[in-house]
Amino acid sequence: MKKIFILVFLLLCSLFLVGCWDAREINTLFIVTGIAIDKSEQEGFFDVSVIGIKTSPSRGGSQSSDDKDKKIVLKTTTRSIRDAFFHLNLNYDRTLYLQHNQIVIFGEDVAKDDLHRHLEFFVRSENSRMETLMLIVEGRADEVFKMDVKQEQNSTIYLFTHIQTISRRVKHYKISVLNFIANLLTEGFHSVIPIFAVNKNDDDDMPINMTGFAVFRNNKMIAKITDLEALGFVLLKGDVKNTNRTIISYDGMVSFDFDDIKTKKEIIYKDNYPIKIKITIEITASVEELLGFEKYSIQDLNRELHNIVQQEIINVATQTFKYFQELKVDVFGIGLSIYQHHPKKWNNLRNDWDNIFASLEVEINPKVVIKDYGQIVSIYNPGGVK
Amino acid sequence: MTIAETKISGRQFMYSIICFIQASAILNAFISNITYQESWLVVIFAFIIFIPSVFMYGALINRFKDKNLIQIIIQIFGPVLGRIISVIYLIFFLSITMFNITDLTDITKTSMLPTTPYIILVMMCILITAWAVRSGLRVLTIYSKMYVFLASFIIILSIIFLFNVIEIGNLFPIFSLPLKKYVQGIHILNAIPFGELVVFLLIAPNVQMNKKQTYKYFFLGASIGAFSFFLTVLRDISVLGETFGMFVFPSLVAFRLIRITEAITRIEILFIVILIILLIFKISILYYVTVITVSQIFNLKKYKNIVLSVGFFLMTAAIVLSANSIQHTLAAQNGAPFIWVTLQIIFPFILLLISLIFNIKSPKEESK
Amino acid sequence: MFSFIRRKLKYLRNRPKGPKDEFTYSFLSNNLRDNIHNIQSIFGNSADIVIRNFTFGKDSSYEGALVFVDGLVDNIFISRSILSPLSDWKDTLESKDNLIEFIEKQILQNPEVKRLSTYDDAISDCLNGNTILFVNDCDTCLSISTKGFEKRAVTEPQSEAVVRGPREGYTENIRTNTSLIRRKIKSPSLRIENYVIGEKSKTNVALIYLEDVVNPDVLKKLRSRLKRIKVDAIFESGVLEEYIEDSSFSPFATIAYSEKPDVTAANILEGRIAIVVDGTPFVITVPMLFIESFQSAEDYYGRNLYTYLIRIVRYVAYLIAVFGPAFYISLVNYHQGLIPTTLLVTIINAREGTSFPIIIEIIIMLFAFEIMREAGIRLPRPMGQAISIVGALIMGEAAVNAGLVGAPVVIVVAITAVASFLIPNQSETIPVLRIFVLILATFAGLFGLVIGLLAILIHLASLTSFGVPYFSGFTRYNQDSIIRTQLKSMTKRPEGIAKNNIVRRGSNMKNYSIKENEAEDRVGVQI
Amino acid sequence: MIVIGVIYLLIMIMDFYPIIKHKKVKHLIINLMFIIPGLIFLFLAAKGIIVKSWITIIWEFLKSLGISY
Repeated sequence: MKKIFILVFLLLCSLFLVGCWDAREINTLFIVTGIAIDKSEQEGFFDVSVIGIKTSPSRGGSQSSDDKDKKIVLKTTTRSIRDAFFHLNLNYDRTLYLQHNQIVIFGEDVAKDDLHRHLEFFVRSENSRMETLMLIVEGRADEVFKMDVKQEQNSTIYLFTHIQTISRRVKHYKISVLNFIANLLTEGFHSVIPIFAVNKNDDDDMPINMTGFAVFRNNKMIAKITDLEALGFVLLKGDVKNTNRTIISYDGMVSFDFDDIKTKKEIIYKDNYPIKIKITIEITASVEELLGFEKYSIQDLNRELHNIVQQEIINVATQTFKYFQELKVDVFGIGLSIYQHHPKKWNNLRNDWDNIFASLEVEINPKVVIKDYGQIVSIYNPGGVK
Repeated sequence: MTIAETKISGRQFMYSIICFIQASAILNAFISNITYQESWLVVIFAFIIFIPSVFMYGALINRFKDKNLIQIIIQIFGPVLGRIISVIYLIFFLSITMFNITDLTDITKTSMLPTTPYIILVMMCILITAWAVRSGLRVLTIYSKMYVFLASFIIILSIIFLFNVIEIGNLFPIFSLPLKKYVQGIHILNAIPFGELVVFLLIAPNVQMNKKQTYKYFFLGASIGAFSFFLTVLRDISVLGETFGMFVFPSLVAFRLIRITEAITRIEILFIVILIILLIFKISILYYVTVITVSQIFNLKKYKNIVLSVGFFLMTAAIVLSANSIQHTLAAQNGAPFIWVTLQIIFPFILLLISLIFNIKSPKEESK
Repeated sequence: MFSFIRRKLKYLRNRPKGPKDEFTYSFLSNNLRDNIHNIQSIFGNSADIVIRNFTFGKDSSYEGALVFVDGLVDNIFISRSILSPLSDWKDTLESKDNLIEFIEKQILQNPEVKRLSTYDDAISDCLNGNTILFVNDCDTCLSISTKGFEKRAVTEPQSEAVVRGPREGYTENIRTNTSLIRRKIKSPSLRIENYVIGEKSKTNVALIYLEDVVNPDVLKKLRSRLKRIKVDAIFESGVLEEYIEDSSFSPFATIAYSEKPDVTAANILEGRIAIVVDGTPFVITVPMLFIESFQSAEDYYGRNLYTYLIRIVRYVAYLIAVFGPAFYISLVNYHQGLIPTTLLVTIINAREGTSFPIIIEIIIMLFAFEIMREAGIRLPRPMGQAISIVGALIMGEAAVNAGLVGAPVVIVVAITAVASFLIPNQSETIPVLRIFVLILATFAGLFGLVIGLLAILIHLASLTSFGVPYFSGFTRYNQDSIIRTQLKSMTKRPEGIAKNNIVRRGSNMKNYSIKENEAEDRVGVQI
Repeated sequence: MIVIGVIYLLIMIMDFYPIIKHKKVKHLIINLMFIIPGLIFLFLAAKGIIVKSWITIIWEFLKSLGISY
């Protein structure tokens, strides 16, 4: 038995001599929660700004309440991301800790020329995380850090929780670095990233609002789509938990809640050359607001609303699809589904897929089921006329 | 003259086989950048092709009941030629152990301790495994059942946690790559996780099981291990999709994507720690087998005293011989299949043929 | 090489000589005077040895003497059952040689009388509480058992409080302890072997086991180890434990101890051997398994499902107690990613004020806690309780305010301390393991912790308690290890412990509720 | 690096003591057979020279013979 314990003892003393490499005292860390990248004046340089949480010695858990100095922003201008962090570490007393980073924000002009060169660091190096979310901001990205946020500790956490809540309803608002790079790797599939705008007048408490999506061809941003087309995009993409649409028709106004949108895409070939795409959109909708439509009885009201909704969906969807066809950018994964199910066919379509996509004829047939009309059964109108 | 007279039960033998394959489930980086999304298909084909050799191993164990691989070689090829072949096998076992040690240190370096120097991790691993090997086979395989439950719990739990990120579409397209890639994929799989079961030919004499049980336990162990390997690869592909081929350790990235509530994120270290325990178990078995071959070649009575010196050689060689991880995976993809498969499957098959033709049996067989 | 030889020579030079034999004379003489004289010279007329000469028989023709140790014997019993019958025996016998036999058979009314012929037996019996009767010109004497020293009454055990279940605990007297066990197991096959250990102390040690269930080679090992003990005195079963256990260098105790007869009785029924040492209320049972320390007597008396929960809580508490501080250090120093962001910020805030690195803080708190615990035990009962609670609260609060220690550290150490109370008989091993794993975790984070875990597991696997493997995973005794299956279906004794009849009797009891329903279905009676 | 090697050798002493005590020469030779190349590798590692691993050498040889993917 003696021998075993000499072995254990030596195992221990060998560790003593060795010292600890990776130990980082916790109060020497600067917790980074957001990174913003913008184009700087000098050619080929980028100014990278980093925001982190300011910690203050406090007895027990009570937080010091004044939010003015709750955030710390560090700025540098360098050629590459890794140099930026090296530079920051050099000039700041605490070492930057990237594991808790939540968001990477890109300025519009950076997104316009090349996004991929900035993402390489987040995927390759060990101490940064690849599932941080991505955002595009109109104008310069570091304005986001200037917003003073009442509720959260700093603006990036505000943004992060904001995206988390809206992405619970519509999946496509949330796109991480890894998703973006995965899309880059798939041929003929381009990604779409939500775009935000910082609210200039700082009297109301909504410092930032979402203005739609930025459309990318591989790693270059080529266009922006507004909120209206965003609904069309979401309808075509499918797999959405809940979104809404208000339609004003000749008889009155009705606003629908689309609860569960599923789209099926079917490509019609002619001697294995895709010419037409049939998109069926299954939606379970529910009426949330109903004004007017006095002259309809209960029975044919249902039919009328069905027509209105289906018509609206066809218009919006075809309009968005046409818009993307002009841009020659397939964001709906049609090429991907061909590649996945008929790899042979995809081989000869591969090189000029963008033109084929642009020349596709589209036919949308929505299947809308209006589930519930809310708690009111009849149509009432303010005049009290039955 | 079996060295270790400790007998372990058949079930523990099966559990250590399962554990052995599950431990190498994390190293699926070899086939990832050859057969990108179809690696899960390759795993199925590789196992189907591996089944006959499982029964070949079973037959070899049953023919030479209480003789391990090295003794069989010496008995068939005579002391001089037998010893030369056993030295080749010794080099083969040494390189497998070094292979796995470099993998273990790579994982710990990437996921947990990026700046600790290489030699510390290797030494800690060697010391623990040396202690386990010195205390005998029973201590080595006693926890195999616990490790198996731990590993399968991890696989199932990670699939549940990753449910919202899994895309079934990522598993397609099927059969879109040239045939050559599939053959290479199957060849590699038969060398790395499955072929390494040849190691159990040396442990088999210390296991109490009759003829029928050998086949049953060996096949059951191999199939459950292969199934969990298949599940891991399936999970990684469906989560990572196109980027499956990009990473050195795809499972590590898959674990990173787990995001349940706001608090339970970035918990990939808890999963990795358990896989590290499995890898240490695998290395301790390989280490035990290397020490047994050394003591068999020089027919020593007790193998306890050479454990640490073999460990010293392993430690320093593991550091020197392994360059960076890319060169390491390249060597595994192209070099290993040719060399190892011959030693793992083809050579034992020749042994079986010779022993059938010349009707050589282990002496105890005739006396019974 | 040379150190080896030198040690050999040193050993040869001062090898201890054989034990000094104390008694010079061996056989009794038939002259009373000489016997009394020799007894006095042996005992060196120490104060508590009483020698009472008296005469008896027809016109006091015979002469006798009683020798006993005052305090060990019951004086009233002696006078009533020895002196008075002798004094009112008036007639005489023809010949002297069968006088002793006549006295033994006819006159004395004590239950247990033995005839002795050598000084050694006489002396040892006398010291054990018997009185020795010498009669003139007879060369044998009578040893009459008249034990009557003060004994502690059977009270509730201090160390193992229990909510439901028998409350009687062992006392210091070996006979009451064996009687307590005998009352629990009334089967004739319960064997009690007596050994006398210790050159000077001559303590009685009793082995208790069930003949048809005990594991013979464990018994053989135990007997040989007990015989080999050459020591001056054995005052406590812990001392005996040290001599007979397999590996005294390992932190794990491979021999279980208990103060409650029902626990020892249950162990004996499972095929173990109980060792009762005279003079201590702690009875040790051999061989012990690692899982035993997680079972408490109450598990079998409470509700079945509740014990599932309690068992799991105990295992988790053990893990927290051993790996708690190490896991905290590896989290805070190495893998900050694991901690959620908001919690990380509060921890940093709490640690802003403190200056020591975390490992120093944890060691300070651990030692502070150990000091308080020891103080709590050493002080007299009422004060001890108050001190330890007040100490813990004030110390923790003050340390945090003074900025000596961060708040999370105090919480972590407090939880680990309380968790280690949950498993009483592992409370010696937990501090040792905790320090071992703590050191490893400070130097290599979670990897070091895993290495520590594996080291403990390997050590546990190679430990054996009297040949029975100490810990072989939870699989060996699946009926009673992690969870306790229903008592009715607990048919098998733990393997490796019991000899052959693994199956306990009464294994065909099905759940009564099922049985009754079946009865009703057959008869078709609607309730 | 060298320090670690020395520490390991320290642990090895425990292994050597029974060999010297029972004068098992064969064990001694085998142990030395493994330690000496180990020491060579240790000095190589200290200098930071990475030797091409055994598998890659054979792989290149096989590649020259044309058996490779």
